[in-house]
Amino acid sequence: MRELQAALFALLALGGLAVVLTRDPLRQALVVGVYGLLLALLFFALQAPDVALSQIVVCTVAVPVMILLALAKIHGGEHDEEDRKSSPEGEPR
Amino acid sequence: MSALAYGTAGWLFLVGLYGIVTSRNLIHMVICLTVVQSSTYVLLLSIGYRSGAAAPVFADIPPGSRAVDPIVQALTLTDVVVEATVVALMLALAVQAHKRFGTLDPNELTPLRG
Amino acid sequence: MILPLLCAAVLAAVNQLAPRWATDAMGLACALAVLVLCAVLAAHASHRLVYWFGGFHVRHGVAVGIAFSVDRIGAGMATLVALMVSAALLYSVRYFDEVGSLFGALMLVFLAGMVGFCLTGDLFDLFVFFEVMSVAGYALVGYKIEEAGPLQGAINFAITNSVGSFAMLTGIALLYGRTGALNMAQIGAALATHPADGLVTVALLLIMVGLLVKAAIVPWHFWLADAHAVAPVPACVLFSGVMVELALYGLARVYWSVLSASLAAHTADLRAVLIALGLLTALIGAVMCCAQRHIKRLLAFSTISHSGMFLVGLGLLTPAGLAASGEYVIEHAMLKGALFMAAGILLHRFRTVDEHELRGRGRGGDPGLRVAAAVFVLGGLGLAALPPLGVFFGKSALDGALTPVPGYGWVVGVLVVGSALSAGAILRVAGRVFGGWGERVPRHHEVLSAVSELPETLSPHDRTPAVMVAPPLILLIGGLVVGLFSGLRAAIAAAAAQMADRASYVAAVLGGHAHAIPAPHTPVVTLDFLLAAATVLGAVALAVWALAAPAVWWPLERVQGVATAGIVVLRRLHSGCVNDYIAWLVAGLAVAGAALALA
Amino acid sequence: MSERARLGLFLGAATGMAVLLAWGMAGLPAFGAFHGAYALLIDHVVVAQRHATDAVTAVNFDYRGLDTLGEEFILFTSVVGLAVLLREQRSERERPPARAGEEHRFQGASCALRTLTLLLVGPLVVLALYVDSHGALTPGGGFQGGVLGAAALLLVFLGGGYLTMRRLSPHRLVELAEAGGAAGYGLIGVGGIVFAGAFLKNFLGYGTAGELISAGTIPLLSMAVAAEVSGAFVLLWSEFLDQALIVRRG
Repeated sequence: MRELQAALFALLALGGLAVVLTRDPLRQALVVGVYGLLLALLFFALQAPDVALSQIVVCTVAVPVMILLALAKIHGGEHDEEDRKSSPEGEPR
Repeated sequence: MSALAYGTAGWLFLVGLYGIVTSRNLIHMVICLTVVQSSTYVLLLSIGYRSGAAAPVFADIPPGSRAVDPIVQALTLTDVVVEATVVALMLALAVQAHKRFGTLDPNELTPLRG
Repeated sequence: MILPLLCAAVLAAVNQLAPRWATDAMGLACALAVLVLCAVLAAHASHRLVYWFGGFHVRHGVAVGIAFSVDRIGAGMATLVALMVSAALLYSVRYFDEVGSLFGALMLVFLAGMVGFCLTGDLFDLFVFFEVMSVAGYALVGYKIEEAGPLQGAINFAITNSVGSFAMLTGIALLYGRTGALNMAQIGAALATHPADGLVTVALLLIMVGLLVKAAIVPWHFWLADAHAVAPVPACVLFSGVMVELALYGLARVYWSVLSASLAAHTADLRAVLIALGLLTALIGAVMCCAQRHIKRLLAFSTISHSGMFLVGLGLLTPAGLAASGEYVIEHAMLKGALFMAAGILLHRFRTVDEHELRGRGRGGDPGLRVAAAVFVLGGLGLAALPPLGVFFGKSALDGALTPVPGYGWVVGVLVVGSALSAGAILRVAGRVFGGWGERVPRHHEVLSAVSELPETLSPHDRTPAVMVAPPLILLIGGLVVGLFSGLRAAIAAAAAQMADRASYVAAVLGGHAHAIPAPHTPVVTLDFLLAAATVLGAVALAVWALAAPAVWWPLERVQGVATAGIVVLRRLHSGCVNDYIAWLVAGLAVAGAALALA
Repeated sequence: MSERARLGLFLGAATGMAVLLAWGMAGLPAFGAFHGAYALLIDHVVVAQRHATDAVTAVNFDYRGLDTLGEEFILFTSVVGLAVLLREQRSERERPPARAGEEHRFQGASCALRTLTLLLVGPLVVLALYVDSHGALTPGGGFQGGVLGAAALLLVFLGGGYLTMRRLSPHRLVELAEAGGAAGYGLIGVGGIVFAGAFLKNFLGYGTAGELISAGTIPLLSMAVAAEVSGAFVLLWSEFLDQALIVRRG
């Protein structure tokens, strides 16, 4: 048990670093999902199943979905602008 | 083991702050903020852990037997919800900021200076 | 007896938000109901009231549930909060063209968060209400999504405050790890047996930083100017008038209820750190205040400056200092609220709050503008402590509280300079806008900062609705004369003594007996009048000088050169970039921590 | 501040903060050796007092129910705040919905995949209800179940497209669920005043520990939270989805 916990703590420390150092938000959304899973595993190892469950639903479902949607909006907006520039009528698509 | 557990919490706090300070993208910054917040979960749950104890669910174990601290778990649950809301609000702000400024780089947001 | 009622009211306020058709009238009714209940509560709180949610009482000295433990200062703050929210809601009825009931909903949640923060006796619950307040605040600042400024202001606000609140939560976790308790009285009782060690010091530091970020104390103040400059006026009234002060209240609560006994040996060090922070804030806020031309941002820096002065009073760590700050907070909240509302009238009429663009345009004769003019002139003088109006009594109580503490007599002088600077800037605005004096400086200027802002209404209005005139007028009069009621002053002094009495707090919450500490009494002395006169004269002189721009003789010119350079550097530091703010936050934390650790 | 200066300032300060944190954390009890009085007390009384077997849920919804009330309102506020922040502006309009629906059905999703996704919705809803209702007994509760329920709707979106999702969850209904859940929590709390003399006091019979309908108001509060949470998350996601559909007019 101790070994498992120690390994998870160490992995988590690395995972946090990985999240921070991933500068591309799209990739980061995925890394943070993995990081959330690691956290949930640690919580199970620390005998906190309630927290682990909500961690899973929040960190691997709710938050990445919001990030991806926000990114979709932002990139979509960029595409629209590009389209508008390219199409002579100025009407998006 | 204590050093590793509490140290991880402190490390995550500082690493998240490092990410925020060096961030060039608001969405990246928001995610780094969740790393800072996750340090509080790790700290709370590490404090409440008791060696060899079971989860505080007395359906599986007899009442009154050795269990880890349920209070910190309840606090962490509250904290997790706070994370979700803060992320939602900040992402909304980031989306709007992108609409107005055309950039997500906090260094290029200029209207408020001095 | 009263408390369930209060809770029901807070809840009713919150329940009514739930359906979207919560209208302005309902919102206002809720706020007023909370106001009445809080006032009743404050009147009855001469004995500490403890209310256990869920009906859980203490078992074997361990608090099982969450308690609200209400004393006079807490209830008084809650009353002030409800008063300001009511005024702001009334004001906002006609303020927005696009009226959204969502705005009212956010304001009421904000109210509920602040009232809960005032009354709670549980450390984690304090954090929860702190977050409720913050989350409502982020949305309120970003309310005007059409423009760039509010978004940036809201982002800076949200990120800085979130980091602060996580620091606070870490501190709470440390205390829980030590004591295994979350009830403040219980933690206090558990800590009282040992002198403070590293854990307690660091926990204090983290909680303090979390709260001081919200209280806009240098170097954690950057977000406030950004957020205030761009938030809708009714929200500004609340942020400046009560939210900042509430954070300081939280610090006082945590110190007096939890940590005072275990930190007894370190009182002098903590006092030095807090007063140093407060003075730095008072001065930097005042200087930056003079360097603004955007009126709302100017008022925001004035708030920062005053927040520093409150911290000085609080940082004395004596009941007298606490009482002085409490009195000062009430007077300041009303005056500052009135000033922001007057700025809102200008924005509503002329679609700008740029001091130089507005030059002379406020000279019209209709009631709205006349009230705005009165608010700026009298509000400026009131903030400069014109005896016996405005913050005079709070200020004199602060002077009185400083005298008995050895080594801090000189602080009074710094406070005079700070008040004179920021009040002078307000009077300068009054002179320029309503008098048409002074010259008009082009938009890009070395010293003055320009922040662009779009109006909150679609088109300029040629008259001001009565509901926008009445609240600032009421607050102005209230703020000017409230200090005159000696009964109130005595009540605040008694309340401060009550709050500072940790033993009786523990006794009330956990059961047991303790006797009360007598209330401090600080009479007004001649020196106070002299100091106040100096402040007022300084402020007026500064305003006149700024408006008349006389030919300066050479020593002054040199001083001016140095001052200009200093201001330019200061302004550079206020970069609007949240990365910088976080770097400063950590730096401030490390320096304050080092000061506490090494002392 | 230049980036270099900022980084220097931060790294210096962070070192200091690390030292301080280490100093503070050194005072904590060793990992695994914690014995907080509060926790021990709860562990001992929870089954006897509340007939609930999951101590965490009991703490959340009963002993420290006020925190959860605050938490619900944080979530509620963020939904309101998001609606404020992402409201449609004068310069924007939504695309004609028919086209939007077409576009936002994932082009790559094959018919089989789509069917499979939709098949998953049923079990997920059941699972969500299970987690909601067993909060007092086993790990899980209103919050986890609420998010699962919202996730089921998200699957509908993936499989059937945005319009289907909108049709399934009319905005007003979801809002009602969200607000009703939040208000319901408060009302149950008021019920505590009326029936038992204290706000949020558990006023129902506790039943037998381990049975589904036990632990008094805890399951009710849990369901209220579930309604609020799933409503809130559906609203949060659909606000962002709406955003993805809004285009700026030149």
